[in-house]
This record gives sequence, C-alpha cells and structure tokens, in this order.
Amino acid sequence: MSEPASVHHDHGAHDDHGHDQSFVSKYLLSTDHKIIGLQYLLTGMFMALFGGFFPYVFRMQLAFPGLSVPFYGVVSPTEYNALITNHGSVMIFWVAMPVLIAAFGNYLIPLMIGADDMVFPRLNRLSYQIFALSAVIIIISFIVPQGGFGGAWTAYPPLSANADYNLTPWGSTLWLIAVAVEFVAFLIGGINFITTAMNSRAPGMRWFDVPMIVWMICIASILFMASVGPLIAGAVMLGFDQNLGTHFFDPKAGGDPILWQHLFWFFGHPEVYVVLLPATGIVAEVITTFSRKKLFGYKTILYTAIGTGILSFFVWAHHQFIAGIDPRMANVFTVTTVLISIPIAEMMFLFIGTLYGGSIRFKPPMLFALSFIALFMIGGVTGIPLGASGSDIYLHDSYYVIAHFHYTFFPIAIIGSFTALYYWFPKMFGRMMNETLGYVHFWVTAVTVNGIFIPLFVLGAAGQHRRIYNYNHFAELSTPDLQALRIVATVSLVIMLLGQFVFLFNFFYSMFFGERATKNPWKSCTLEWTTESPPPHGNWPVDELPTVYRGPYEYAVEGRDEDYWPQNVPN
Amino acid sequence: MHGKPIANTRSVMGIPTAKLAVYWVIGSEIVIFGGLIASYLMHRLAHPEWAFDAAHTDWRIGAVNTFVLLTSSLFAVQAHHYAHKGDGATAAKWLYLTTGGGGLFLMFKAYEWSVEIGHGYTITAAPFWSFYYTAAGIHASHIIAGMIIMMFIAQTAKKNEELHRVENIGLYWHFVDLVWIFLFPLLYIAK
Amino acid sequence: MKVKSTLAVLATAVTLLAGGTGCEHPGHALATVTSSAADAEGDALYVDYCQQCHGVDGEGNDGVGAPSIAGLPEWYLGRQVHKFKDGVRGTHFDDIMGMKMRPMALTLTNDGQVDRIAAYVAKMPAVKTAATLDGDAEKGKAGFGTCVACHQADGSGNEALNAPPIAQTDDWYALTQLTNFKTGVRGAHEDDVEGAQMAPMAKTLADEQAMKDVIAYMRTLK
Amino acid sequence: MIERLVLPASTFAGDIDFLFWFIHMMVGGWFLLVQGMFWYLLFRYRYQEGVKSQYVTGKEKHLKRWVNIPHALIILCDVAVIFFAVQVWYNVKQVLPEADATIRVVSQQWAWSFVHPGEDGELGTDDDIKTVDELHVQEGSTYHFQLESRDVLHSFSVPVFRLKQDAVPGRVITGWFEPTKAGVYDIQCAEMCGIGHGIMGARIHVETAEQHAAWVASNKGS
Repeated sequence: MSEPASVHHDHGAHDDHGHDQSFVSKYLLSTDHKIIGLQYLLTGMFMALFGGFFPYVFRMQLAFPGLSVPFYGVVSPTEYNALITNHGSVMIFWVAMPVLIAAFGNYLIPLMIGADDMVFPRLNRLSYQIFALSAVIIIISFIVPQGGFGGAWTAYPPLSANADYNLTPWGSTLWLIAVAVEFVAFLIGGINFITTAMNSRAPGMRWFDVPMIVWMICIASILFMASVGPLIAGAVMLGFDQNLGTHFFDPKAGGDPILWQHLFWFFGHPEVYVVLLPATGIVAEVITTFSRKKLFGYKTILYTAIGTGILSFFVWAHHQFIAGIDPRMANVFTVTTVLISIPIAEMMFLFIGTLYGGSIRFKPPMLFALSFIALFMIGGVTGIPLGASGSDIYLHDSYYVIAHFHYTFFPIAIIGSFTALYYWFPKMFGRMMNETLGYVHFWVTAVTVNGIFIPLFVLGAAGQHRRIYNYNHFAELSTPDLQALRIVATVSLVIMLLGQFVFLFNFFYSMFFGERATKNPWKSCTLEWTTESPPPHGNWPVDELPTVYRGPYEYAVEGRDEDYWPQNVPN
Repeated sequence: MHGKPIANTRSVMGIPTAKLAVYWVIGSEIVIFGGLIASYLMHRLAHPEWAFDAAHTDWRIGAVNTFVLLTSSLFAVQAHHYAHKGDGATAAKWLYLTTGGGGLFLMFKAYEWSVEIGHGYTITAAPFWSFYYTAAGIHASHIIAGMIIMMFIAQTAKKNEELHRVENIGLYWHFVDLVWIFLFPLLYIAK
Repeated sequence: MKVKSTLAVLATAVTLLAGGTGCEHPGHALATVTSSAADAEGDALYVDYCQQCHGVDGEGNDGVGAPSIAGLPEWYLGRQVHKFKDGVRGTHFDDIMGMKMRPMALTLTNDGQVDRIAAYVAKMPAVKTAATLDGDAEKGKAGFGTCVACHQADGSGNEALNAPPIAQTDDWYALTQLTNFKTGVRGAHEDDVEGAQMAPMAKTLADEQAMKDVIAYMRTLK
Repeated sequence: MIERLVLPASTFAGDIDFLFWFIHMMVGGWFLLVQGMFWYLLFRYRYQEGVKSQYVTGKEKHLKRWVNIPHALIILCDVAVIFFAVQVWYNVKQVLPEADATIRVVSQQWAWSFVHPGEDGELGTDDDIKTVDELHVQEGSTYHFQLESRDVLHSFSVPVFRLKQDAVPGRVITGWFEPTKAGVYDIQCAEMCGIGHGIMGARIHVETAEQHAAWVASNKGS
C-alpha cells in the first residue's frame, strides 16, 4: 500500500525496458490493463466468429429448410436449438460483455482518469483468466456427447433442469457452468473498474469531469453486480437440479419453475442496460469529438443513465406477462416498463441535441455512432408494444420480439463495438485504420441490418413464433410470401457477414501496415489522447501523470485558437 | 509481481482502495444471498407443510454454531485492534483464533449433517432439505474461503506487512457471520 | 455436433480415394464405396434425428420413453416410422411416449430418409437393456403360448405375419405397449392393420402382473 | 396492421389489433419526428470550411425547450399507451366472461391433446371427446380453457385469436376465448420445450353450430 512510487518508476518512465520480457510474460501473463483489455477484445472478437456463424447456419435453414447449408451440412432440430441457444448466450455473455465492458473498460478507464493502471492489476488478470476459462467451457459444450444445450438462452426449467427433457445432459451442465464462471469473472472485473474509477482519478478530476464512458461502464458494473446475485444463487440451484437430483424448479416434487424466471429476468433485464450503457458512453465520446461539441447536458445524460439503471430493476416481469404469473401483476409491470421510455428517450434527445450547432465530420467512427442512434431508436420504440401487456399477449415470443431486441442489441453490441474500435484503434495500436475500407464496412453493415430485421417485424406480426426450425410444419406460416421475407432476411445476413471480412482485413492490416497515428489524431479532449499511441506501460512517464483542470468535452470554447481544450492543459 | 501501480495508492474517496473493494465484494455477496433467501422465503411461505421437515433440524447445534461464529467475529475485532496498533504478531494470533472458530463451526456442521443424512434427510429428501443444504453449503463455502484467505493474511501480518488486510478480512468475516444470523432463524427456528 | 458425421464423410472419402487409386477390382471397390456411402448417410441421419433419444448405439433411454431400436428388422422400423408420420401411431390421447415420437417422424420430410435410417438402424448390433420389472419368467411361460404363433417360439418374429422380434425388447417398453394395445391406445386406429392384429392378443393377458411375467419369459429367449 | 397478415377470429382479436395499431401510430409519429430532426441536424451542421461549432452546454433555456417539451408530451403518450394496454389486458386476461363450454388443453413434449365436453356439455364425464393435435370449437360460443402441462413449459398460442398463454407443469391455468370465424387455424407452441418444439403444432377447427354438432355426434362413444 505504502510502497513508494519510485519502485514503479522503471515501468513507467523507461517502459522500453519491457523488451527483455518473453512473449508469454508480456502478452499472456501481463498485468498491464491495456494488454488485458486487448486480450478481452481479441477473445471477444474470436467468440463473435462463433456467435456470428451460428445465425448464418440457422437463417439458411429457415430460408431453405432441410437443405444442406454450405460449410455446415443439414441442420437437425437438435442442432438448430443448440445453435439459437448458443448464439444468444455467446453474443451476450462472450461478445457484448467482454468487448463493451471488459475490453474498453480495461483499456480506457485508467487512461481516461489519468491513472497508470487498474488498482488491482493481478485481480484484473485473474478476471481475464477466469473469463477465458468460461469461453473454453462454452466451446467445449458444443462438442460433448449429445451436443450443446438447446433450451434457449433463458434456460427455463424444467426443460433445462432435467436431461430427460432437454436430452443434453452434458451440454446443459457445461452451459450453466460456463455462464456462472463468466459471471464470477465479471464480478471481479467490475469491482476493479468501480474501485479504480472511484479512488484513482487524477488530481483535479471531480465527479463531473469524468468522461461519460467511464461513468457508463461503472454504472453498468454496479447494475451487473446488483442484479446477477440472485441468478448466481439460481444457477447453483439449477446445477443441483441437473446433477444432484434436487427439485428446486421441478413442480413434480414441490419446486416452482416460475421462480427461475424471476431470478433470471431480475438479472436479464438489467443485463440489457449493462451492455447498453457502455455503448451509449462510447457514442457520447464519439459524437462530441466529431461534432466538436460539448455534450448537451452532461449531468442530465448521467441522471438518465442512473434512472434507467434503477428502473430496470422493476420491470423484469414484463418478460413473463403470459408465463402464468398473477395477471394483476402485469399492470404494475406495464407501467414501470413504459416508464423506462422516459429516461431513454431523454438520453436519445440529448444525444441528438449534441449535434445542434456542431461542425460534424463524418469519419467512420462518427458514422457508426450516428447509426447507433438511428437504429437504436427503432429498437426503443418497438419495445413499447411489447412492454404494453395488452399487445404483448399477441407479440410475446414472436419474431417481433426478435426483431425488437436485435434492433437494440445490434446497435449496442456490434455498432457500439465498431464505433469504439474505429475511434480508439489509433490509440490502441499506434496506427490509423484505412478510411475507405471503413466506409465500405459501415455502409454494408448499417444497411443490411435493416434487411435482416425489418422482415422479422412483419413475420412476427404475422404470428410467427421464435425458436421453430422449420415453418413448413405450420400451414399459416408456410406461405410463399412469408418464405420470401425469410429469404430476404437470410440474404441480408449473408451480405452483412461477408461485409465483416472487410473489417477483419482492415483491422489486422492496419494493425501492422496502417499509417502511423499521432498522439491525438481526432483532436479530442480526454486524457487518453495526451499520451503516446500506443501508450507505454504505466501510460504516462511517472512524473508526468496528468492533472485535470476541466470537464471532458470542452470543444469550441470561446476565445481559444484551438477548437478543443484538453482536460490536462492548465489555464 | 511488479510494484503496485500508483493508481492503487490513490484515495480520492478517502477510503483505502482495498477496503472500498471489500465493500463492493460484500455488496455483491449480499445480493447472492439475498436472492437465495428470497427464493427460500417465497417457497416457505407458500408451503406451510415444510415445517414438518424443518422440525427435524437440530436448533441446539445451530445455536452453538451461532455462538461460535459470533465469538470468532469478536476475535477478528481483536485482530484488527492489534493490527491498527501495528502489532502484527498479536494480530496474527487473533486471526489464527478466528480461523479456529471457523474450523469449529465446520466441525459442528459436519457432525450435524452426518446425523441428518444418517436419518435419511439428504439434499433430495424434500424441498426444504434442498434449500437447507444449498443455503448452508454456500455459506460454509464462504467460511472455508475466508479461513484460507485469513491464514495467508496471518502469515504476512506476522511479519508486520500488509496490516491493512487484517481489517479487510475482518469485514468479510463479519459479513459471513451476519449471513448466518439470517440463516439460523430461517432454517432452524421457523417451524 | 457434427463430429461423428464428419468422420463418416472422411472415412467415405478415404475409401473412395483408396478405391480409385490402388484397388485391382474396380467393381468390388465400387460396391464397398456405395454401401459405405449409404452407411455414412444413414449414420448422419441417425445422429441428426434419432440419437438424441435412442442413444449412440440405439440402446434407448427409458427416462425419455425411447426404446432400444438397434438391430430391429428394417421392415418393422420403416413401417413404424411411417405410421408415426401418417398419424396412425402417436395420436391417441394417452399415448404419451408416442406423441413424443410423432413429431420426430414428421421431421423426416425428404423422400427415402425413413428407409435409409431404417436400413442403418437394422444393421446396428442389438442391445438388450437391463431388466427394470419384477416379472416371473416361469409363470410367464404359459402366457407366452399365445405369442408363439406369430412371434415364434424363440421370439425372433416373422415378417410374413408382421410380427417383429421381441426377445430383445426393453421390458418397460413391452409393458407400456402391451397395455396400450390392450386399452386401445395402440392398434385401434382404423389404418393400423398390423396393430389391429396385436390388440386382441394383448387382451388375453389378464392384468399387469401377467404382462410382466410374459415379458420376463420373453426376455429369457435370447 | 396485424389483421392484414393474420385473420382476426376471436372477439378480442380486434382489441389487440387496435392496441397494436394505436401504439404504432403513437411511437411511429415520434419516431419519424425525431429521425427527421436527427437527419436535419446532421445536414444543417455538417462540417463546412471556416464554420466553427457553437459552445452549448445544454443549460440554455431556449434550447432545453426543444428537449423538455417533447419529453413532456412523450409522458402524456405513455399514459395513453398504459391506459389502453391495461384495458385490453384486463378484458383478455383478468376477467373471465361466463362460459358456454369448458375445454381441457393438455400440452406435453411435443403434442397437444384436447378434451372436449361432448354432448352433455360437461367436462369429466364419460362422453368427453379426447383428441390429439385437433381442437374443435363452435363459432360464437365462449370457451374457458384449462391449460395443463405434462412435463415442461409450453405455450398455447392461437395467432388468429391473438391468444397466448404459457402452460406450467403442476398448475391448471384457466383462460378464455370466443371464436368468431369458422375455419381451420394453426395452434403453435410458443415456449421453447425441447427438440420437438419446432413442430409442436395443432389445428383448431372453428365450426358453425351445425358442423360442430355433427362432429360431436360422429365422435360419440370414442
């Protein structure tokens, strides 16, 4: 605790001495928050390849049922269920969470608050290692006998609790273990984030001088921490049901399957905001930089985030309107759910307000940030008919739900991550990404996503239910018109997935051969741009750790030559 | 491995970083146990017939264990007291005593469970027993984890190093104790 | 998920290569190739559609209500799956297991899939699962006399009389089916010609214990 | 909007369609307005040589108006949405109108079975008609359904009725509907229930009074 700073000195000031470290200790066992952030990022991207391949397979099956899918084969019902289940699980727990929270949280929090590292670097490494273990477990769960778990990502018992029902004794247990282990990793990581942001801010950095993304990641971590506990307890109970023969969730012996739904959605709904908030934080950073504007109401945005977070604890039962809960409860939860539109709409208004009076530069990160706003709005408004109990009777578990939450999760997890990657890439790797390829990638992604999900709204309104692997078994759903919509969605998906190869090429090519980046290529105000690109171990030379004099978004301040005023520049 | 980062030595909030983190750990643990206890209560209130099973728990062992844990918490306070004064060696002794309390708790627990299992009240016997073993088992695993960490901290405290950790493990131990205070009436007394 | 089928395809490919390059009797090689290709396809179908309930070796799973099917004759397997597909079996209110099988049969939409699976499963070595019921084989011997006419004295069945072999049948499955035949859950459908032959036979068994005894005897046959 | 895609065939289908339409008009208007503003700002304040951005903090009263007034209006819209949503919900799920007949719906992996009251109009008597994957109801009469599950969660969904209700094992959940248009429609399972979930469908036959009576008569004694 009281160790003198000088001990650390040689890692900060003379960072280049790191060259005598072996590859393993430098990249695999490093406690440097930046390396750990990149580990999370690359692991998340690797898992995204899985999570992205699955929908290719099952959408091909839906568009051309029964035919052999190229690069895969014929999709059996068992596999279909395992694919949709793990698409959801992988995308949320192994892509959105590690990339949005862990990768950017790790990379950015110390840099943006002017610290040299996380407060607990070794705990940080442990968190990554536990996370990596969970990723290995979920991958193993696909290839065990009887195949991966196929009971949907919500894992409702009794289906998930009894192998005689789900027929995947190995898959379901490993899935549960993987999810639980992943929760532990993020609890550890989250505690580190919050403590770091609370206690280790640079001298002069007050609460409201903290960049929005740091706030958002911390609020998200707190939300996660406060909501996941009951589900961890539930996971233990479900694990016992699966393997020890208890009957917590089996009504045949006094258990209650609805209890799991409460535990799951008490976590599951805040979880949406756990990944949403970091994405909005990223968007806040990017739209201020590229419109050269201060945030329109920094504190209000913060309060809307906190308000959303708190409200999200009181809406969980809107996932269970027709699940057999007391129908009177639905009225209460309709009110709370519709109320969530208040802070979220306010936040979107304020983001749009930030554009007012700006000088907007449409660079790739900005395009992604703007498409986040445009697309997320669709996801937001289509949440209302689902949150309203009356119309949810019809829309519940239909493709309308799928389209709705993909219009929220796609902007959050995919667009949000790309925004951040394009924006912070120069800082992370010291090189610029190719802009032309960036534009190509943006337009392919942002246009085709509508081609995928707008047809799904129509299919949902036409009464098509989720998780059904071949609609030809239902007379009303096997009409040529509806099938045409499915094919449109599938073709759009394939184009979008192909478009991601442009990004992958750009990412890895630019990492090694891109144009060299300066310290502050976007002329941004926050602290991470005041150090080298990429930052050395220790982030700043030890005697040059920044001191903060003002808020993070002082663009276009009157009476200055430059249109930005970095946080660390004294008056 | 390397020295501590400067970040670790900062304390903008005025609370030592490690202590702040322990508070957050306890916060996250509260929701875990909160979820478990809430699930149990929901079931218990809906099934008055569980009292029949609950009557077979041995409240005397539970009471003794409550006493043992409370005493060990007192020892932890003592350890903190000496650590605060800079007397690492004495603090370590008190920590060993605290660990001993945890060990005694586990021994009683093991005896109690073996008797109950001997009577056929296994984890699958009835929903009450499922909750009983799950809740007490998760709690016991916290006791074990606390004991292991405490032994490590006592080792360093003996050398008068990292004395701030004595208080932090004490906080954790009080929390584990508190959970038991909730579990004891819910599992043993409520008939 | 696809490990097993991928292996099978690889094996086929290797056989093909071997046949194409080194073999002196092309005709013979071709025969091997086609049969193993059919095997590979049957195997893939089995893995995709049957294995989940009926097990890797076709041994069945009584927890799910899936009987052991390995080694049953091709004609019987194919006919039963078609009955499930056509709604002749698995459409009675009390046929809980049959209702699980029916949708599975309905997923086999492509022509010839049922036949290929039946051919493949028929080739699997038969599995006799452990006894789960307490029948008295001695007492059952007399009752088995009724069965001999069609199912033969050694329980090996008789295709001409639509009687499948029964010596390997799981006892729990045999009991359920006898009960179903007796109570009109199975064999009462107007299109179930073969089931209608069996239904009156099951009615000769007085009660559940009699069924258990017969089953116990039946399973001593092989 | 829904009615163009799926026929409304129950008394409350129209209410739900109205609610769907109402909410979409409501949010759609806002959506277009906000998107319009968004695109306008993007165009108006695009980067132009020599034009500097303005220093705006978000505290300026004349600008905050642009956020606060729409925001207040949104809250009003929320109230309207909640009002209609709760009203529809109350009518469909919270109150049970007097029933002309009661049916039992039993779900299991992966089939629906139905118990119709038969000629005497009472459930639980000998003349009950039990069917699998086929539900027969009469146009214009109000039904209560008692929904059960034999194993895992299922969901009884009839898109043309705009009706959906999860089945929970160990409970009997009662709901109601009143068909208004004769025809044969899909019943789907809307809750993941295992590998056969994708084909767990059934058909509902809404019949005129004469047709229904004929059907009941033809099933007498079955």
